[in-house]
Amino acid sequence: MYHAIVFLPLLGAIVAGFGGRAIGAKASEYITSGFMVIAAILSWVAFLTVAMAHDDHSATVQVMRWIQVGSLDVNWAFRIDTLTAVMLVVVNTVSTLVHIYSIGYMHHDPHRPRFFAYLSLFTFAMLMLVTSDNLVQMFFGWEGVGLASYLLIGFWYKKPSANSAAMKAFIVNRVGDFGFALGIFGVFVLFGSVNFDTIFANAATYLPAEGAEASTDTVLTFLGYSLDKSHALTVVCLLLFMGAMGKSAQFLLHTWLPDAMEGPTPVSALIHAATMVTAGVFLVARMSPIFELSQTALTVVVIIGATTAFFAATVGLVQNDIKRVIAYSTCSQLGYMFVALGIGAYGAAVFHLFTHAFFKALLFLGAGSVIHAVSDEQDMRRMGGLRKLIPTTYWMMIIGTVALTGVGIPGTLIGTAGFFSKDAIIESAFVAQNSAAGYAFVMLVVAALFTSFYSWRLIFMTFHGKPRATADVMHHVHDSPPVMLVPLFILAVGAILAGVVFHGYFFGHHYDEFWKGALFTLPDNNIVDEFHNVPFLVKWSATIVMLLGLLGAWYMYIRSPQTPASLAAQHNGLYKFLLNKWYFDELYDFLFVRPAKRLGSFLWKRGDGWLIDGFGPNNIAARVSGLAQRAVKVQTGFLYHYAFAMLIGVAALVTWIMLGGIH
Amino acid sequence: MDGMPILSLVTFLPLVGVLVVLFINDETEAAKRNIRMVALLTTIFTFLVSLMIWVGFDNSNPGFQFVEEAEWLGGGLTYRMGVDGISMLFVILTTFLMPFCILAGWESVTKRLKAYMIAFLILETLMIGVFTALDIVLFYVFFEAGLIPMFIIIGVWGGARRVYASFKFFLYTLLGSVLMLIAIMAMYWEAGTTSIPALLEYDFSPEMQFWLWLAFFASFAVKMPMWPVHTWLPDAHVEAPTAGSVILAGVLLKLGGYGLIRFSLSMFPVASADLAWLVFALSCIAIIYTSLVAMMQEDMKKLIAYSSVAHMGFVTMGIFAANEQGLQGAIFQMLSHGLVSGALFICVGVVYDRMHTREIAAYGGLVHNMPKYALMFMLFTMANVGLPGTSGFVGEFLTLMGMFRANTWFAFFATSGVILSACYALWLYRRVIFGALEKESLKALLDLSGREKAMLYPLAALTVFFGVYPAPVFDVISASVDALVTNYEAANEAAKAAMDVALNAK
Amino acid sequence: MTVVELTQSLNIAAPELALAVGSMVLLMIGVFAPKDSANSTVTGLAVALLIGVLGWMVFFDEQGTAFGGAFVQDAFAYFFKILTLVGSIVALVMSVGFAREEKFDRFEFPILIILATLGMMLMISATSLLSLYMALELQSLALYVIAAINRDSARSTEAGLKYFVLGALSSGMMLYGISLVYGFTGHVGFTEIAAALTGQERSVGLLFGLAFLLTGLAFKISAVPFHMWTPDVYEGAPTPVTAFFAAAPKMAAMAMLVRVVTDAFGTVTGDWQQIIIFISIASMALGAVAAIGQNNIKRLMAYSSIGHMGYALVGLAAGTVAGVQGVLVYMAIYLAMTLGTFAFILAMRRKDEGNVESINDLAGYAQNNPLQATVLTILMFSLAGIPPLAGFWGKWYVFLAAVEAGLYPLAIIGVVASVVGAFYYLRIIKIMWFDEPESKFVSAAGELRLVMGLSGIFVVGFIVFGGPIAAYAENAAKALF
Amino acid sequence: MLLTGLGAAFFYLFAFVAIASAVMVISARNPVHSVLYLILTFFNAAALFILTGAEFLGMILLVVYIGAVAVLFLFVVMMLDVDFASMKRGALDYAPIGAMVGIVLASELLIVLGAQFIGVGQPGSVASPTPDPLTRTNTAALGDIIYTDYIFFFQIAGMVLLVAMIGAIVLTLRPTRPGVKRQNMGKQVARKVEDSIDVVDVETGKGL
Amino acid sequence: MWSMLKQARGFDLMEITISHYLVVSALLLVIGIFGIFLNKKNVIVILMSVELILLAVNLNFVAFSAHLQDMVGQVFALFVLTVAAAEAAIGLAILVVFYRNRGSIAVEDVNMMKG
Repeated sequence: MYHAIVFLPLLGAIVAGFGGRAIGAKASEYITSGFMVIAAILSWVAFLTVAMAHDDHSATVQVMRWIQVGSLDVNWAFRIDTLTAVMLVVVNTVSTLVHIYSIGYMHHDPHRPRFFAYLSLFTFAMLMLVTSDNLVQMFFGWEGVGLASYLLIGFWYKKPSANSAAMKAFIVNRVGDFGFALGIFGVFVLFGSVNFDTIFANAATYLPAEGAEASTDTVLTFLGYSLDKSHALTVVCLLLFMGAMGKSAQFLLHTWLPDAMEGPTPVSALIHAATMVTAGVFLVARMSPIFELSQTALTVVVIIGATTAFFAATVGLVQNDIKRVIAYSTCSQLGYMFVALGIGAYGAAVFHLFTHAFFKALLFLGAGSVIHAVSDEQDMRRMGGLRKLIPTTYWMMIIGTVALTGVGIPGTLIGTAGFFSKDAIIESAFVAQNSAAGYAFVMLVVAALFTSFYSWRLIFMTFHGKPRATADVMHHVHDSPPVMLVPLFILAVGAILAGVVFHGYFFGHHYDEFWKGALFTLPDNNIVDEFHNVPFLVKWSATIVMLLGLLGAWYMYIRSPQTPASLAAQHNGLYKFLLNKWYFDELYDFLFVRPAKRLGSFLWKRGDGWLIDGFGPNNIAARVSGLAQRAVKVQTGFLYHYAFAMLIGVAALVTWIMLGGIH
Repeated sequence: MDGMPILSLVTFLPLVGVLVVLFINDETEAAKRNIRMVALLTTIFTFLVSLMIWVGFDNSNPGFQFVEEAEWLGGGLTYRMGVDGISMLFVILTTFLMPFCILAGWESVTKRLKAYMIAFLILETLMIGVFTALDIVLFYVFFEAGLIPMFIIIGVWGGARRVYASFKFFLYTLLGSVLMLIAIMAMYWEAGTTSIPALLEYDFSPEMQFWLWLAFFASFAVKMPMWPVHTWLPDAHVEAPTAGSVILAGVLLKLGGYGLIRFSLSMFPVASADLAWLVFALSCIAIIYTSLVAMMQEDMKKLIAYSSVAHMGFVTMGIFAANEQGLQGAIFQMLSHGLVSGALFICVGVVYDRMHTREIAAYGGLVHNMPKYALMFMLFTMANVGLPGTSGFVGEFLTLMGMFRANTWFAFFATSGVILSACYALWLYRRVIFGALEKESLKALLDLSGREKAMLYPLAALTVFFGVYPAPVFDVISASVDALVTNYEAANEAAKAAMDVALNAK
Repeated sequence: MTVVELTQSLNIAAPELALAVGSMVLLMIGVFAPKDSANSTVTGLAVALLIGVLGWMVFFDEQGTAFGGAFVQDAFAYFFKILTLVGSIVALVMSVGFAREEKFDRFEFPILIILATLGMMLMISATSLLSLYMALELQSLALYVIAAINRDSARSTEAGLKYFVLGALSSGMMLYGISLVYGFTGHVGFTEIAAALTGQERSVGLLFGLAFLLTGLAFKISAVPFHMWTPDVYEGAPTPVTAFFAAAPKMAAMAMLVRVVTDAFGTVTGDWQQIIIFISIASMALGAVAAIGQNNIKRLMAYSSIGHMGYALVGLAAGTVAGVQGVLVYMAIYLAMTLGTFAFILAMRRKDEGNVESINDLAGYAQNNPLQATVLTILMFSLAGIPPLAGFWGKWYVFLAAVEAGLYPLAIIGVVASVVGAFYYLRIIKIMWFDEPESKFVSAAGELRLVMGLSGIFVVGFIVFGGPIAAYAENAAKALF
Repeated sequence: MLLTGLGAAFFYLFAFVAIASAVMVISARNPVHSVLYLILTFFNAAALFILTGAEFLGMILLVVYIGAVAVLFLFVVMMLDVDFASMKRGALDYAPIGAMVGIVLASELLIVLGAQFIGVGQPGSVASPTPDPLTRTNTAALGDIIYTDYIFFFQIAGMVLLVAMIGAIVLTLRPTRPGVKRQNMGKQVARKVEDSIDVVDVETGKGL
Repeated sequence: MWSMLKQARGFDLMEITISHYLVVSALLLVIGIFGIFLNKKNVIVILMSVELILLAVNLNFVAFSAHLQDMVGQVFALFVLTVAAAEAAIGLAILVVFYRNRGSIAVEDVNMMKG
C-alpha cells in the first residue's frame, strides 16, 4: 500500500511527462488525477490504520539499497508512523484536489501534460520527503520538491519574471539546504548514522543522566570550536533548522515565497501553501527528539517563527496582488507553526499545519477562481464588486477567511479549523517555558490582528464595493466550472471541520495514543496539558484581535474607502517600507547578488585573466619569448662575438675552478 | 577467462580499429561513412569486451586482479597490467564514453575525418592504459602520451582560438607532469622497482614522501585541474570540438584524480596527511572561486568548464579527507561527472552544431521547439547541480560528508558550493532554454535527432540510475578503498609513533 | 713496435684501415672517372664502402687495444662507431637527390665524408690525448671543407669560415689544455693519466688544463657557451651537409668527451662534473629558449641539437655507468630523430622554388601529405620528449642516472627546459596541422622516404625493441668503468 | 734541462721580443705588417725552442712555419686585394669588457702557472725518456720514435695533410672557364717539330 | 693566492724554470685569443691569432718535454705543427672562396647569418 501511495504519483508523472504527447492532454490529466485519487484514498486508509487506531501500526518499509559507504548506510525506505500518516493525508488530499482543480483551471494551456507531470512529480517528491526513514532520503525529497517547485513556478517560461522567480526559489532554498546538508553531516558525525531509528535511539544518550553533570568531552569540532555534547546538538539543530527556514520561507529566507506566486495558482495552493512550505515544520517535528534536547535551538526557532509571523503579517497589510497577500499570510502562518515547535508544542504545530493546508489551499484556489474569472487579473485594485457575479467563489473565500482568521468561540467546540489550531499555539506560547515565549506571544497576537485585517481587506477589496475593472472584463466574469468548484467544496468542508474533529488527537486528550511517540517531548514538557489553563483574557485575545481586524478592514474598505490612501500618505515612509517588503530584496541584492556578480567578474577577469594567466602561463610565455629574443640577439652573426662568448665561457670555467678548486 | 590478457586486449583493441581505418584510403562519402562505422564499432566492441572485466571482477578482493606481466625494456621496467576496485570502473567509464565521442563528431566533423577517428581511437588506448597500468613508468607513458592526440584534436578541429588553447593545454599539463617523472625516478632508485603493487607496499621516509608528494601533486593538480592551475581547462574546453570536450571532461580530468588516489594518497600517506590542509584549501577556493567565475561566463562551454573545476574541487577534497565517505564519494563523483559533464558538453554540441555559436546570449527559449532537448539539458543541469536522485548528488554528498568528518571549516565553505552551483547552472539554463523564442535564427531549430538521442538518452538513464541505485559502483570500489583507508591510517599511526619515539629520545 | 704487434694492431683497426685505404682508392676513381658521373659513382662506392665497414664491424667483433695503447676497439667504441657510420651513410644517401637537383655534384664530397668519418672513428677509439687530437683534426678539417663545399654560395662559405675560425680557436684552446694536462701528469695516454692522478693532490694547473680540454670538446658537440657556430653553420651549409653535421660528428665528439672524462679523469669526477653540469644546464636552457623565434628550420634544428646535447650531458654529469648508458641511448635516439627530421627538411622542395627552409613552408603539410606529416609529427613529439616515443626514453635514461646521482636540481632544470623546448616542436606541428595549406612539395625521393619511414618506425617502435638497445648500451658503458 | 746563467738572459730577450711582436701581430693596422710580426714571433719562439733543447722543432718552426705557412699568409694577404680604408671602422667596441675578461683569464693563468711549482714527472714514469743529448741528437731521438712508436699518429698526420690537400683543391680549384687560354701539357709535350713548323715558300708580292 | 704571488716574486732572476716558459706561452695564448675577438678588421689576422695560440701550445709542449725529460712533448709539438700547417692551408682556402663570393674579408662582413 505504501508503495502505491508513494509511487503512483511518480508513475503518473512519468506517463504524463514522457507519454503526454502520445496520449494527449486529456488522458494525461485523467491518468495523473486518477492515480492521485487512488493515492489519496489509500492515504486516508493509512491514516486511519496508523494514526487513528489504538494499536501501533507504525512500521518501516524497505524499498531498495541506496548509499552504503563505510559506516554510512542509507536505504530507500518508508517510515510509517502517525506523523507520516498525517502528512500523507495532507499532501495527497490537497494534491488530488489541486489536480482536479487544475483540469479546469489550466484547460486553455497548451502544455497541460507537462503541468500535470510536474504536479505529480512534486507530489512524489513530497511523499518521499514525508515518508523518509533517514535524513538523506528526506534530503532527496527536500530537493525534489524544490525542483518541482522550480519547474512549476517557471511553468510559464515565456515570462521572464516567472523564470527569475523560479530561480530565486531554487537558490534561496539551496541556501537553506546548505545548512540542512551540514546538519546531516553533523548528525552523522554525532550519531554515526543518518537513520532516524538510530538517531532517536542515540539521542537519549545526549541527555545528561539525572543529577549528573553534562559531559564536556568534545564530540564535534565545528568551524574551529570544540563542542561538547549539548553544544554540538545545538549546532546541528540550528543547521537543520536553517534548512527548514529555507523551505518554509522563514524570516531572512522568505524572499522567494511571494515571488513564487508567478506560478499558476494551483501550484501556489499545492506547493506554496499546503505542502512544500510546511516541509520545514515537518522536519523539525520529525527531529523533535533532538530539538527537544537543545533549548538554545528551540529558542532560535521561536524567535524566527514569531518574527516571521509578525513580519509577514505587516507586509501582507498593504499588498495589492491578491496572491501575494495570501502568500504573506502563508508565510505568517508558518511562523505560527515554528513558534509552536519552538515552545515544544509539536502537536499544535502539526495540527496547524494540517488545518492550514485546508483553508490556505481553499483560499488560493478561490483566489485562482477569482483570477480565472477576471481574465487573469491579479491586482485587487482592479477588482471589486465581484460578490454578485461569482457567488460560489465568494462564499468559498469567506469560509477560507473565516478559517484563517480563526473564527470561533473560545471555550466551546464551535469554531473553524484555524480557530482551534491557531489559538492553541497562541495559548501555548503564553504558558511555555521557553525564554522567548513572551516575545512570541506578543508577536503572535499582533500578527493575528493583522491577519484578520488583511484577510478581510482582501475580501472587501475583491468582492465588495464598486467594480474597478474595465467593463470588458466585467462583462466576461463568470463563475468557475464544477471541476474547479468541487475541490473548493471539499476543502471548505475541511476548513470548517478539521479543527473540531481532530483537535483532540493532535493536541489534546488523545495526544499520546494518537501520536504513539512519533513526536518526542521531554518528560518535563507538559505543554499539552497546560495550555488550557490560561487567563481568560489570553484565551480571548486571539478572538478579540480577530474582531478588531475585521472591524478595521470594514471601516477602511467599506465604510470609508478613502482612509487607506490618506493613511498611506500620512505615513508614507512606513507605507513604502511595508509595501516594499521591508526592502529585503533590495538588501539581498545589495549584500549578496551584486557583490557575487562583481566578485565573479572580478575573479574571472582579474583573477583568472590578469593574475593567474597574466602572471602564470601567459607571463611565462611572454618571458620565455622575451628570453628567446634576447638569446637570439646574442647570436649576432659576428665572429668576434662568438669568440667572445667562448672566451667568457672559458674564463668562467677557469675562474670557477680557481675559486672552487683551491678550497 | 583466466590466462586471457583481457586488460591488454581492451587497452589495445582500439588500435586494431586504427589499423583498419588506416586502410580506408578514399575521399568519397562512402569511405567516410565506413571510417565512422569502423570507429564506432571498434569503440562499441571495446566497451562490450571491457564489460567482461566487470563481469569477472571479484568485488571482495581489495587487491589487483587480471594481473598481466611481461618483460619490457629491461632495467627493472616491466609491462604490468591489472585493475582493482579503484581503477576498474574508470576503464569502463572510458570505454563507455568513447562511442559517444565518436557519435558526437559523426556529422559535425567532415574535414580530415580519418585523422580525427584515429586520434580518438589512439586516445582511447592511452586512457585505458593509464588506468590499467601497474608499472609506474608504464603509467607515466600512457599518462603523458594522451597529450599528443588531444593536442591534435583541439588544434585541428577546434574553434577560433584553438592554437592558443591547444598550446596552453599541452604545455601546462606537460610542465605539471615532468616533475612527477623526476619523482618516479627517485622512487625507482629508492625502492628499486617500478611496480605499483610493490611501491604501494614500500614505506618511504616521511621526508622523502613530502617531496615525492609535491612532485606528484604538481602533475595531478594540473590535470585535475585544481585552482590556481586550472586556467588551461576553460580554454581547452571552449576550443575543443564537442567530442574532445566530452573526453576531456569525462576521462582526462579523472586521470588526475585517479593518480591522486593511486599514488599521492596510497604511497605517501604521511605526506598526504601533513599536506591535506593545502589540498583542502585549494579545493575550497576552487569550489567557490570557479563557481563565481562560472556565474559570469558568456560562453556555454566555458561555464561548464568552470563548473568542472568546481566539481573536481569536491573530488580532491574527498580524496584527501581520506575516509571511506570521502574517497568513495570522490571516485563516484568522478564517474558521475564523467557522465554528466560529458552529457552537458554533448548538449552544448547539439546546439552548436545547429547554430555555430556558444554564446549564451545567442540562445533563449529553446524549450519551445526543442522540448526533448530541454528535458535532457534540464536533467543534466540538475545532475550538475547535485540534485538528489541524480548521480551528481551521491558523489557530492559523500565527499562533503567525508570532508565534514575531516575538517568542518573546509566542509562549511565547500558546501556553499551547492548554492553557487545552483546559481550558475540555473542561470545558464534559464538563459538558453527558457524565455520567449524571439530570435529569428532559433525558430527553425529542430529537436534532437536520432543520433543525438542515442547519445543523450543512455547517459540520462545512467545518470538517474546511479542516482537512485549507486550500489553496483560502491560494491566494486569499497573493498579496495577500505584497504586503502586502513593502510593510510596505519601508516600515519606508525609515523606518529615513530615521531613520538624520536621526541622522547630527545 | 714489433711486426706482430703491428699486425695485431692493424687487425684491430681494420675498419679504420679500410676507410683510409678506401678513401684514397675512391679519390683515384673520382679523378679518373668521367666528369659527369664521377659524383654518383663515387657516392655509390662510398656508401658501399661505409656499409661494408659497418658490416665488417657487426660481423667481425674484433676488440682490443692497438698501437701501443693509443687506440682501443671496445664495446663502447663499437656502439658509437656504428652510430657514426649510420649517420654518415644516411647523410650521404640523402645527399644524392639534393646533389642532383642543386648541382652540388663534387665527387670530393663523399670522399671528404669518408675521411671525416675516419676521423670520427679514430676519435671514438682514441685513448691518448695525442690520438684524440690527431683524429679530431682529421675530422674537423674535413668538416670545415664540407661546410664550405658549396663554394659559390656566400652562405656556405660564410658557414665554412665561421666554423673554421671558431673551430681552430677551440682546438687551440683544447691543445693548450692538453699541454697543461701533459705537463702536470707527464702523460698523454688515458690510463697513464688516470694512474698519475690517483691518490695524488691534484694541482689547479691540471684543472685548468681540464677546463681548456673540455672547452674544446664542448665546442665539438656544440654545447653552450661554445655553441655559437652551430646555428650559422647549420643554416649556411648545404642541407645534406647540415644533416651530416647534426648526426655523425656529434656522435664521435660525444664519445670522445665521455671517454676522456671517464677514462682519463675518472678519478677526479667531482671536478669535471661541475663543468659538465654547467654546460649541460646552459645548453638545455639555450636550446629550449633560442629556437622559439626561429623561422629557418635548419637553424631551429641547430638550436634543437644544442638542447639535445645538453640533455645527453645530463647523463654524463651523473658520472656513473647508468649515466653513460643514458648518454649512449640518448645519442642513438637523437641520431635517429635527427636523420629523420633532416630527411623531411630535404624533402621540403617545391617545383618552382627549389628547396625551401622556412618553417612556414610546412603549412598544411598534413593536408597535402597526411602520412608524411604524421611521421614528421611523431618525430617532433619525440624530439620534444613525449612518451611513448623514443625521445622520451632518451630523456628517461639520462635523467634516471642524474636522479640516481642525486643531481635533482639538474634533473628538474632539465625537465623544465624540455617543456619550454616542447613549444617550438609544437609550433612546427601546429603549422603542419592547423594552418591552411600552401602549394605542395614535389614528392620526396625514394631514399628520403625510406629514411623517414625507418626513423619513424624506430621512434615509435623503441618502446617495443628499446630493451636490447638499452642493454647493449649498458654493456658498452661498462667497458669504460 | 732548463736554462741557467747566460741562457736565461737570452730567454728573456727572446721571450720579450716574441710577446711584443705577438702584440703587434694583432694590433698592426696593415695585415702585411701583421704577417711580418708573426714571422718575428715565430723566429723568437724557435729560439726559445732551441733554448730548451728541442733543436729539431726549432728548425722545423723556422723552415715550415716561416718558410711556408707565413709566406702563404703573406701571399694570401697580397692576393686578396683588401680595402684598407674600410677596415678602420668600429674597432675596439668591446675592448673594455673584452679586455677585462681577457685580463681575468690571463691573470689566473699567470698566477697558477707562473707561480706553481710543478712536481710531476718522476723519472721512470715517462713514456719516451729523452736520451742524453750528448749521445743522441735531438733530431735522431725524435726520428727513433716517430716512425716506430708513433707510426700511428704519423699516419694520421698523413691523412690530415691529405684532407688539407683535397680541401684546398676542392675549394679553390676553378674549372676551366671558357675563353681563358690555358696550357695543355700533354698536347704541348706531344707536339713534334713537323706539326709545329710549316715551311712555306712565299712568293714575293703575293702574301699569304 | 697571495702566498703564491709572493712566491712568484721570489724566484731568482737568472734561474729560468718551467714556469717562465709557461708564463710566456700563457701570454701568447691570451694575445691570440684577444686577437680573435678584438679584431674587426681582417679575417686573416684572426687566422694569425690562431697561429699564435698554436705557438703557445707548442711552447708549452716543448717546455714540458724538457722539464719532464720526455720526448712525447716534442712529438706532440711536431704533430701540432704539422696539423697547424694543414689547418692554415684549409683556412686560407676557405678565406679565398669567401673573398671570391663577397669581395671582402672584413670580419664585419662575415655576417649574413645571425639570430
